[in-house]
Amino acid sequence: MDNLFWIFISALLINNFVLAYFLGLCPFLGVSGKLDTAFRLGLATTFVLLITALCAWFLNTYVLIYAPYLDLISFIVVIASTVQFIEMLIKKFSPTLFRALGIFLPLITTNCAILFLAISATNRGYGLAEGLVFALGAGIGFTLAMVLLAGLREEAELSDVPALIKGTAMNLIIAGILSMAFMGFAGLFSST
Amino acid sequence: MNPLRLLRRSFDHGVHPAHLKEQTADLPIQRVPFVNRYLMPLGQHIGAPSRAIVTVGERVRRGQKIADATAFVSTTLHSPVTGWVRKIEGFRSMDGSFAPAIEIEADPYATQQEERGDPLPWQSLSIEEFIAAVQEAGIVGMGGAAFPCHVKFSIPDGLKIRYLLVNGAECEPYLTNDHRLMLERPDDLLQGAEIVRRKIGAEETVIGVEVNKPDAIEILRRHVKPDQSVRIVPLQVKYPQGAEKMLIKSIFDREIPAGLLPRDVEVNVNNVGTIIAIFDYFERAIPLIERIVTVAGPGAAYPANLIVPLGTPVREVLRFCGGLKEETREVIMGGPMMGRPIASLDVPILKGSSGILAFTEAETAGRKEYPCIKCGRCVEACPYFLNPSRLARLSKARMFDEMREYSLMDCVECGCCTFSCPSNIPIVQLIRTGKDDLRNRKETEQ
Amino acid sequence: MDKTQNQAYEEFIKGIWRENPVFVQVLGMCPMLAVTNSAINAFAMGGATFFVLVGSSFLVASFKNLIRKQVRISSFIIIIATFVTVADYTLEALVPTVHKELGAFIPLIVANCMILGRQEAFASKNTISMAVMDAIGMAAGFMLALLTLGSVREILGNGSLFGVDLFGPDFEPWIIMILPPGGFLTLGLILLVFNWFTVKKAQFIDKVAAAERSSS
Amino acid sequence: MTEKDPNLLLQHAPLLQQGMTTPQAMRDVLYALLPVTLAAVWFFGLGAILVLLASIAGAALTEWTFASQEKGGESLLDGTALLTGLLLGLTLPPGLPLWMAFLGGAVSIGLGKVIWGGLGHNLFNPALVGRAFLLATFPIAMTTWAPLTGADGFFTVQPSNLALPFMQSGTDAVTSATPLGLMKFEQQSTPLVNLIIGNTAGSLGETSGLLLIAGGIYLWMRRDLDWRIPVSILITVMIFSAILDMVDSTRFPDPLFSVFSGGMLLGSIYMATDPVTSPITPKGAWIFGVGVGLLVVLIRAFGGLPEGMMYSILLMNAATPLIDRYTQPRVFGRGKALT
Amino acid sequence: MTAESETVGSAGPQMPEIVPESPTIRLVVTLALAGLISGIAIMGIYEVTLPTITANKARVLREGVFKVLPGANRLQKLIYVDGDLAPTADTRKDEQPIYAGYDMDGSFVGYAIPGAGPGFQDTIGLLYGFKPNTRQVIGMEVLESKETPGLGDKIYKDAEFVANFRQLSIEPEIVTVKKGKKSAANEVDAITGATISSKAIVRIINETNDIWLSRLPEPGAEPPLLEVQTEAAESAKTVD
Repeated sequence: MDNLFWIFISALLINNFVLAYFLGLCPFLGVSGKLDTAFRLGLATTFVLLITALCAWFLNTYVLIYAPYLDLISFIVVIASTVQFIEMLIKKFSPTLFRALGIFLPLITTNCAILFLAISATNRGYGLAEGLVFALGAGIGFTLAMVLLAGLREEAELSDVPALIKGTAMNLIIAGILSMAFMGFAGLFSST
Repeated sequence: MNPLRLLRRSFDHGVHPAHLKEQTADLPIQRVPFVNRYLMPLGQHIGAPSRAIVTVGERVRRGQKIADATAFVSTTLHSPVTGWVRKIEGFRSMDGSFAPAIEIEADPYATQQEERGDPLPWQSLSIEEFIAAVQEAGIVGMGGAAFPCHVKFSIPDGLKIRYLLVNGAECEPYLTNDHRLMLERPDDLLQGAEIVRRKIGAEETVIGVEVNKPDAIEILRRHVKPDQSVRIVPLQVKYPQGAEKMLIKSIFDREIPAGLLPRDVEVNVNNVGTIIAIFDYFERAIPLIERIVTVAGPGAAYPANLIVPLGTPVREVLRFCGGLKEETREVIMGGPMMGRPIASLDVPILKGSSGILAFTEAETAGRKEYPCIKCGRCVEACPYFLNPSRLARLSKARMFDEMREYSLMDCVECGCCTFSCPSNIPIVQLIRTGKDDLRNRKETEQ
Repeated sequence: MDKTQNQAYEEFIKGIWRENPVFVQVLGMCPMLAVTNSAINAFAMGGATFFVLVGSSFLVASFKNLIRKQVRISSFIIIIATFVTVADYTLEALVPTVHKELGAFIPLIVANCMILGRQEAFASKNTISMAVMDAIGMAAGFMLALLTLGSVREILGNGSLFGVDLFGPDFEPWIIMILPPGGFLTLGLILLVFNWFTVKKAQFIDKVAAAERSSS
Repeated sequence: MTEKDPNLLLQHAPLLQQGMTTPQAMRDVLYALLPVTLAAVWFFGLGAILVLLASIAGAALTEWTFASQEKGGESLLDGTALLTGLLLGLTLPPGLPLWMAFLGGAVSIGLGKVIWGGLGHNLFNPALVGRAFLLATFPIAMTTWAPLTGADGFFTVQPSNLALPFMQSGTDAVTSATPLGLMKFEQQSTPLVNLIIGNTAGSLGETSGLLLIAGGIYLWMRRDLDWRIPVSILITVMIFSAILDMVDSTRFPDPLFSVFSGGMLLGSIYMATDPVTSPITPKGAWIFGVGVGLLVVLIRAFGGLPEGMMYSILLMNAATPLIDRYTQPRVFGRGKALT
Repeated sequence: MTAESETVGSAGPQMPEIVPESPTIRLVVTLALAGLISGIAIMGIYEVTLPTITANKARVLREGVFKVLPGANRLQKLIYVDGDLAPTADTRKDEQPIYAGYDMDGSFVGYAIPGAGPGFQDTIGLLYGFKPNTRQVIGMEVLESKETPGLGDKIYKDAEFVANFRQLSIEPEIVTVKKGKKSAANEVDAITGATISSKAIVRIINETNDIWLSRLPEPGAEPPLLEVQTEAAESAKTVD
């Protein structure tokens, strides 16, 4: 139980996917810095991460023990098609939810955070529960970072940021300072 | 109702500028002498401008109607003097633009005695006749907004007015014209209020006065007659206590929903000066041809409270009371918080001109503007609970659409934010820019 | 023939500076930041990416007529993933220590949008030689960015370059440089410098043009 | 009476203004910090002055180099760079090499202020950005605490202060542990009296609780300070420390210790209240304060570091745009207005 | 990411307007072909590199085990099944193995036990040698950690700290004390400034002991070295 808790905290704060592992930066830098978009993207990513954890566990347990060399390809294919399938389901049964989250789904399946989760869950030998908790922590952490960054970016829009630094450079530096602030979480709950 | 409110009698937020009323509070109202030239702009009220009904060269009597209303939200004009119509053309107005006005040359030999007529039989007038009479008298809100008064009295079916609220807050610093009226004509004020209350069918008259005018409160209380249903309510001294929504919040603890009017919470609000004008018309048959103006400010040689015929050039008013001091840099028409600067001393006194304030270097020296440090003083000052800091920054970034999300249009430009800003940011002007942009865009879209 | 050569040179050179995938197009940020805490790691990542990009571009350009439009993305991904797996195993066999440092980020080359982007935007529409030149240029540009970042971070963060000690034992390393915030901050500042160069260059060109105009 | 019309200005109303200006508010903070600064020199000797000067120099020089030139050299005059440098200096350990203090000052202004567009535009507290950078960059130097010098050691300068630029401090200095360090790693408490007076090891300006509070009261009386923020931080910290202390009093310190130890007072009175980086709405200020309080207890009690004030404030700085957005007051006459 | 994801996204809506010359069947065939070729390529490289990779891993493992078990130069993998610690060559992952080290003569030196747990930054993975007859830890090697460079990374870079684990009694349990305060056989001098990382190492060893000590057979009853099992066959896969 302790272990699950730490996996969660670690993925959420200490080793935040965006701020410590640089994962999912493309959506951060590329997709608009609007708060609302960032939040929905975060939720959709959390959702896909959970599916990824399930898929990865399934593949690791039943398929890859026979063909470990196919891990990369099978992760990509299985995750992409599962998400596609779920996207269709959502579209059919809840158009509202689809409008809110669905448009992000195809964007996310090729996100490096997804692949990273599958690979590191495999490397660390996580079971199903651990994988899901890992995905949940990573997803919420991703959402947290995205929402904080989007809020900061929106605010920075109103600032006199020098023209030379406006844009990606500024966004990276904001992320850098936030990443510095997240260093305060290092060692959290590891001594208990 | 919040029990604390009974003690405070105030609204939330707002600012506490120095009153600065000492200059004129004790000076009785004096009449300025007649001069030889008067200018009556046709659009000195909110709504459609009036239409001149006199011709150039025509002789007019003091109090004679010279322009007619052109719409329901519009009103009439009356000649402030006996004399001749000399011109009807564009004149430079306060903000420097040209607007049509009637120029009247006073007859130097006329007595200029106002023709006090018999009281109108207001008791027998129907509400419609009453409203028509108010429009005929050209009466507008005298507090500064100059909104045609009869419009306020036209209550749509289904709405009922319970309270007539007389606004004697006079929260703008320097101004004392309402204060003097309350002191000098308490009976007329109470009688005028009684006329309006009866006609619009309100149950009670409530007169709100800030507690920095204890003599006015005292005198009004003493003069209330037993048959008058009047309550005098002392109010906390705070700006903008005199804004009608704030006043209603202070006295009745009711917030008027955005976009609605006082009548929607069963209240009708009128300024002290307006009530006096109504009294003058119904009891003495004098239409709106003059008003009380406070001349004050550090640049005024001899501050005064004056009865000024409408249309008198500011220059003449100032000349009467000793003119401007050498160091005067700016003249404001209205109060120091919301009044408007005038570009020339030739502009006339209008129906809405409550004061002429002269300011010197000390008040107008361009203050160094610092970046907004988001200290939040404006947020705590804004009586409408807006976020002026953010609105100003959005305006600077020309993000006008985002300004709308922050309820830009709810701003009444009371100036509390600019007053409280330690960084000297002209927040109100920035907000006005945003409003103008959105309005213009709406117009071009249509 | 000369013209083709010129064009090939153009395709090559644009990736290094004018359309640099990192500094200009801001692609492939994840490996860019995650593995550049030392120049060696940056080099290894750059090499692996080079291999994958050039290999995939070659294959895609070779088979561009066979690949149907509707399934092109899937086919590209399969091709890229194959090269990535090859690179992954090769690195693991040859330089296990580096492979361990890079960890999961080698497989993540699949998710590097720069690679897929080149297939979609260029390789699938051009001849084999052009596609390869373009890929080499882009990969070189990517490598250049990785090495710049990796060198700066290693020099300041560890006092060394490619593991060679530069300043002696008394040097106080700037540890933040090899931590995640250092990655963000350094890349941000490098982009700032890059912008500054671009602006200065534009100003210079304007000045020269103006001078020419006034002299003529 | 002037017959000649004055050349009238058309400056917009309101022409009246309350008295306070932004540079004045900044100066007030400097005055409030003066006793604390003197105490730092008293406790840690001449070296303290050097460290403070180095960090102020770094800040001022950077401001002058980058920000001032565009804006006509004036931005140095508003005193904010000086304040940032001083605040950063007060959070540094006494024995820090001067070049690091200088670098910290430069980073404070460079990363914390200039790139955002100068005063009023930054979203993180500049002094804390500088400190976070230093702590992440030189973790050992930043957590090596020189002991108090005492009354007769006024002219002491720590040898580590004088390390050459880019070089380590070399000699093994005499060190002592901060009250928080003692608590966290050795479960040793420090008498409250010492914490209030300030004769404990720690960063230059954080030791004397009494003087810090006195400066805070001065600022509050001058209306330069949003009192809600320090009050909510300290109350939150007291409540949560009390709860933890009840659970396990050997591991978790009592509430008063929590309030008077480490950078709690310096941070909550002088850094968290930085108007630029804290919420503008009153409700937001409460949320901000409670957030800082919760985070600091979380980091101190369960994190890897003995102190978490800096990180808590930076994290809440990051959340400030969100807090502001969701605590916009209800506009007059909107929402539940129809009652 | 945006560029290609948009195209991925638009691939969906484009599906209905199928171009006549490429019916679905051909698409599937194309994809299947691509998959087949790629599968073959991947399998090929896997087969080619597998021996080297396996050997690398085995070498790393051997070096680690021999480092934490001074004197040992042979090892065999043990797993715990059905209440019994038995040698195995199986590479399955379900059960965490430990390693028994033997000297040249084939006599037992000690166990090398892998452990892992949260450190200051991320999971720390380590291997420590345990000598059952003296109830002592006789060596410790950090295999994986992301501890702060210059500070937390002293858990493997600081020789003094590592030396703590050469002769460390585990009774009643290992405890960390402030640097220089070590006075008992079960105490470890913490690293100044990296207390959390030092404590993490000790805690991981203690926790791993809790799991394994009860599973180990009585001293003297250790499983003998089975000659059939060559070291090369030791796949180190499980040490990841």
